[in-house]
Amino acid sequence: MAETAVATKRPKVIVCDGNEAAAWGVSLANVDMVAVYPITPQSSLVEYLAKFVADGRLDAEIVDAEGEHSVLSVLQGGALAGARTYTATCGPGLAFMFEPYLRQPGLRLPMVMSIVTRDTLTPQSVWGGHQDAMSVREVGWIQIYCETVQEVLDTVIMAYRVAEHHDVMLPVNVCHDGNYLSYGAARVELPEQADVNVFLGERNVNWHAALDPSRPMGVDPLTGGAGGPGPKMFVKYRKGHCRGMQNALKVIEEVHEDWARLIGHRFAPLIESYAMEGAKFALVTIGSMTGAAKDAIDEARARGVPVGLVKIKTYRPFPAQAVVQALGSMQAVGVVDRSVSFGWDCGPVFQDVTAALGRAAARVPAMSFIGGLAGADLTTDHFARVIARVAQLAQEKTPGATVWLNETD
Amino acid sequence: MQAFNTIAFKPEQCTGCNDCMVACAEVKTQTTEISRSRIQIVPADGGGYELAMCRQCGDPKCVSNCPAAALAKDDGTGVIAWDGNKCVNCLLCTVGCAYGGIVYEPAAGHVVKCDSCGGDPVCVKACGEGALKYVTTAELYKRVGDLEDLFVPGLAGCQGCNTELIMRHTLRRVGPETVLATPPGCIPGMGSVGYNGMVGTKVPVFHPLLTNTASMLAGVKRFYKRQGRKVTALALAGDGGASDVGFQSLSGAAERGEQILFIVVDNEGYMNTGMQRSSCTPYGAWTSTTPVGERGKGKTQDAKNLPLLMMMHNCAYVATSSTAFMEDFYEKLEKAMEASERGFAYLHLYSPCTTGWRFPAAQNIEVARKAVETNFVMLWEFEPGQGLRLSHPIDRPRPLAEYLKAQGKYKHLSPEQIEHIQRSLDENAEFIRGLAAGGSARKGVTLPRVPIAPG
Amino acid sequence: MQETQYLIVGASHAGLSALRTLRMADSEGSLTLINRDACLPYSPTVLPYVVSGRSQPDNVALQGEADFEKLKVAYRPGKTVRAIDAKAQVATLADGERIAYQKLLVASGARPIVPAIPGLTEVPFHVLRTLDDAVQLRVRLASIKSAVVLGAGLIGMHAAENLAKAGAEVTIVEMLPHVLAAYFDAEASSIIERAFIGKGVTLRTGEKVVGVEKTAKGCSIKLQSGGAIEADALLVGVGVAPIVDFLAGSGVAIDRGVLVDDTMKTSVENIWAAGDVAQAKSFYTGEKILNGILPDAVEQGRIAGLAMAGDSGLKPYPGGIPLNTYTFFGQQALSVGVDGEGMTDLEIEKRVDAAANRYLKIVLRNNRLVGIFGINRPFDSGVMWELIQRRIDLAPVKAQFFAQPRETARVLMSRTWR
Amino acid sequence: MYEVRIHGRGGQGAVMMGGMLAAAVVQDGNYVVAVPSFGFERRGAPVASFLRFDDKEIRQMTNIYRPDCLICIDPTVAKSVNIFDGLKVGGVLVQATAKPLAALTLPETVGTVGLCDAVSLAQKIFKRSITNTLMLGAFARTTGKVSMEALRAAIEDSDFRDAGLTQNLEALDAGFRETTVHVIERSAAA
Repeated sequence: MAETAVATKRPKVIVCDGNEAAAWGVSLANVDMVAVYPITPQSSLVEYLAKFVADGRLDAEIVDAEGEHSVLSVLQGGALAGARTYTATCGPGLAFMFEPYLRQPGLRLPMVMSIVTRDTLTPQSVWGGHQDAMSVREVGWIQIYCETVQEVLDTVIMAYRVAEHHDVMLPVNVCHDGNYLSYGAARVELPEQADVNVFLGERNVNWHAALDPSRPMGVDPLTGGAGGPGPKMFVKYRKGHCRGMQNALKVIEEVHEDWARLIGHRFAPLIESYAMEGAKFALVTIGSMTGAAKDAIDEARARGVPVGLVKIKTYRPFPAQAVVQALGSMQAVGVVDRSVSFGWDCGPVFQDVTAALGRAAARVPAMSFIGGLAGADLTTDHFARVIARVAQLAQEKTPGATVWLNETD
Repeated sequence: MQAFNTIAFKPEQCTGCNDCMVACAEVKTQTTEISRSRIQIVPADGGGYELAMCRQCGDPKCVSNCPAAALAKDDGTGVIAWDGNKCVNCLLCTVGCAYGGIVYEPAAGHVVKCDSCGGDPVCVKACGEGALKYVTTAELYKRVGDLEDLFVPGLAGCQGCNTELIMRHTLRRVGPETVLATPPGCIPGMGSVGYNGMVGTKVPVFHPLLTNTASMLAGVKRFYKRQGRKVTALALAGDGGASDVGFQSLSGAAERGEQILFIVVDNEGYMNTGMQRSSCTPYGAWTSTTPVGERGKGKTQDAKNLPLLMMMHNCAYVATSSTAFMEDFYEKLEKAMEASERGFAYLHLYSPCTTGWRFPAAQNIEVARKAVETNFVMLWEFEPGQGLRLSHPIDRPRPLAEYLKAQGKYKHLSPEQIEHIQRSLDENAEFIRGLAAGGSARKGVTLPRVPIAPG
Repeated sequence: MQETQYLIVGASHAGLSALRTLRMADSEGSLTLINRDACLPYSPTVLPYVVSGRSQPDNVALQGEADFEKLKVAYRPGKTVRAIDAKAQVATLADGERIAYQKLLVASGARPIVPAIPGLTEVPFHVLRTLDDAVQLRVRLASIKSAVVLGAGLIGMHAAENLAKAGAEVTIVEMLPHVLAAYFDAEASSIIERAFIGKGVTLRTGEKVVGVEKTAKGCSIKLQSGGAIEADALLVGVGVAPIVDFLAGSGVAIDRGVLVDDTMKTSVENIWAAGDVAQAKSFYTGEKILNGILPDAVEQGRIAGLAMAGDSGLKPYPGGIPLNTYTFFGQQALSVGVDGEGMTDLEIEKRVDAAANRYLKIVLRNNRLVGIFGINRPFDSGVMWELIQRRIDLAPVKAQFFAQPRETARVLMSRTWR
Repeated sequence: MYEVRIHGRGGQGAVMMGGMLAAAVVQDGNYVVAVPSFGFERRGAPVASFLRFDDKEIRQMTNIYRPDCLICIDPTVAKSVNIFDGLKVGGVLVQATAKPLAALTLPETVGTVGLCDAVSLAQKIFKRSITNTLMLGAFARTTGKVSMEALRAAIEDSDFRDAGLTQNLEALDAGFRETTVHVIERSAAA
């Protein structure tokens, strides 16, 4: 409808890094309450938030909590009173936050939290990597991974629509890569506040879990046990949570579509298929590594190599159907992870991709590539090597052991 | 039965000026002979003052003892009235009075007693020190008695547990515009938050984690404040969750001056889950994780003094209370409620556990009282700029043994252990008294700054 | 047949105390209160003052009809119980009416002892236990010229004082060597005796009456030591005995009174006893004693009420402590506890100022108060009673306590149970 | 796509310079990606910052290993790290130095050199050796890849205030003005 009108708007353009972009997203999303505790590489994000509040740009209650555990606890309290909330953390901070973190989705409390991804200890490290976010992938939060600075800003806003959607009511982690996206700056178009207001609409509070004296209730009584109504009730909550996660797949698509229509920025909602037309084999990537991978694909394609790429944007819920559809007929797939699935000796995204293909009875030879740990770079050269190895796999159909991309850098 | 006003006396505030007695004598005898006053302030040896006067008892023995029906408790005012036309001067009423409140006055030729001056006692008005007050426990109970009990009937506490008393009284007073946090422990265990869809309160209530009560309440309060709604953020937490894993969030919220009314019910351990030790468990106490055996002789460390730690956060209000002294608790609760609109208010309420401390259920208040009267726990309050004040000083403590012997958890103590406890008790008492001395001089321990929540 | 949950026999202090307590503990259970007097309940203690005219007979009721209505009690004045069938739980009244009860309190009190003195029953004499007794004596008072009072207990002493004030020539005859021997030692009694002698009363202590004869004027009382006293009125006040005859055959164990345990329960299920009729534990010796004093009747009634209602607030009876207050000719005598006769390790502080009629005796045992006695030396008898009962350690304040018992006790009270 | 690597020492503002240059490039209508190197940026330690720009969207968020241009805002950092690593053949060096070209040891890959005595100029303008805005001018002069108008706008948009802003604008101009550009002719074989 308003496509043309959008096209004529002259967007306000700034150059900023991903941390600032996230703060801009928070500011535009009319967040009521933020709680902050600094941790590398997230620190500048909360500094931006504090500055935005100090400058009056962001009209939010800001709480300088004494640690991440309290950061999320304060926001849980705020959300139970009806607030739209935000915070960001990573690595050790996320680990410290884990106790209230586990609780947020079970309470069906919508919120958005950025994970400025960081490799987990130990070895002691302060640099980026997906190990932190991947370690919490199974606890019931929605997880979305960004590729670009612009996508960080836009996704933070879109995530509120997803989180607060009636059919979802779950918290969302918007993940952006520590170092490369946290500090990497790029040209960013700022959406108009009025457009964002139209897009987000009224805050949608979960009144089934609320602490309001005008409608008193006991929130989260002890539930379960053997006998009585407990087991049934517990299953009901768990199934509801699962249903919310699955509903999110459709909602995320709708929200991205709406965003494109209203704001004019179009991002792939679940997965992005790149150069998949005519591709005989494919790479799977996640996060900021994707840019270099796309350049490497272009270069290979120019040489006539039939390779395509699938980027995972929404990782939880896992878009299994879309993945199978994109990759089910490939001759080989190489999945590049920025983290490790201990015990499987491969990357976690690789696990999910192969599980989805396996469940769909699609027999696609696949190999796991792990790179970019602890701030290491994943360049076009690395992806050229991946493409070559997957091309070989497409020929020989005999997957090799996991390849550690930075092993010989 | 109705509750009524009586005249309450705070010995620690009495200077022995006799103004009350002079005022009474003037009104009742038209003389200034303080010996004829119906309020008698008695100087105690070693300093301080005590009181003898009619308490206008609820079930007065003086009335029951009167053979001539000359004494009667007025249904409307609660005052025990003496009828000179019926009195036969037999003095049996004086036998019934344990307070020296009805005595034979030779000059009058009959017994005399306080009549509360028709509801406006001159002695109270004459007292310039705040030692006499005409609002007392009875008045508080009367006022609070009309308030709605915000817990449902039938909370599942152990027999004789004081915590239910605390919960009901506190919530009645704090009122329905409250969000209540009860972290895992005895209080939710009694069913306040409930089980499988049931709930035990009439105000919004939740289990925070054991670790984050203060933080979650901070979020609740901040948002309501932002919306311009006056909602009390109230915590009823156990000592374990507050002093151990929850201490970080408690300390952080106190430092930030979050506007929370945080009440710790201290039963000296994790009594809900099988009586494990907490850092508030006292030295020598048996718990299921400091058991008594061939080698083990109970806890080997002293208790963490949580209220003192909170005082050092310079909270808007910090006080200790005991279930054996409910009037004191009410006064502090009022102050804490008021302070929680300015900053962090902390109440530490000592509450013996019949089950975990091993004493008969009927003994609970008695054990609580002994704790105070032996100085094992001390009742005080702190306000920034005012310092620490003892609200119920015990100058002549009862022997510690009376307290220890009342509880099975100390049954095994060796003389050396008792000596250790006595020494710790003495050191603590001296320390607190030192703080109080500094406080009353409006200097010393007062801290420079009151944290106020932003906005 | 009337059925009642609680049946209280006797409407004096013990019965009324039980009644109020029961209502506090059980607001609904049906209650029946039987009074042998055909009037509202009154206290025997007030009778001397009815005699003296200080109290009007129609103004001494301890409870009125309105109170009974409020307490939801069926009040049955002028009824006496003839028998108790403990098995069937039925009380039979003198008029044959039967009342089925679930729980019974025997608070039937005591009646005056009439000593076995030859000729006594042949002459008119006064006793003072009922309001009728008091009114009769009151009516005669002005016309009595001379009187003999048998017994120098409280009843006798009050009667003697009233008679003396009315202008009669009064002689008190007492077997024991001094008056009020149950409460005071000889030294204290002598102060009281002096006051009576000063008012013209003749005291014949250590004396026994061996016979009574009717004379034209009234009667002649023969004394063991020889001689006789002529008087136109005779008052017998040698003591009282529990009224237990109606319990014959009920199975309730009786010694001098009805034997009760620390909850005032008798030997029979669902029957309690309190007040002058009960024989309960002594605070000092643990033996079962008759402690016929008003405050103890109130306390026993309260305990019985709680026990009957099954109230968990019941605390066992601590044991009876003798005490009394006595005013005579405008002077005051107080007696709380015992003077330690037969006890060891006593510490006694005694201060007597005979000229000023002042007397004080404090008895301590192992630094605990055992008894305190004073004449014209005021102290708070209620506070002292508590000190005894609570066994408060007086060691730290002993010197002050001896010097200023009232003030020191008040400080202790204020600190200990304020 | 044009790739620039900035070398300096912690505290000199190499990262900030990357940000300002990125803003200016965008102002000129181009796309940009700027990535700093990550580490513990203590004062005085060698640091690098990476910047690539193009007239179309840039996708690679990586460090730069084969730069088209090196900006070295510190005269001595080349002694600590091999700043020339990966420089494309015929690449550009914009160097803060008081030395003449002849006194510099340059690898064969260097094609164009812009020299600016930024430290001396900074001492005059700031009384301190802050060289980043000076070197922005030097970069503009040497490469012509960014307009001075865009750089001025970027500096005005940054956090500089009052006197600081004036000084930095002055430094930008001085850097542009006082830079000498040398094109080194080499045999194709080199």
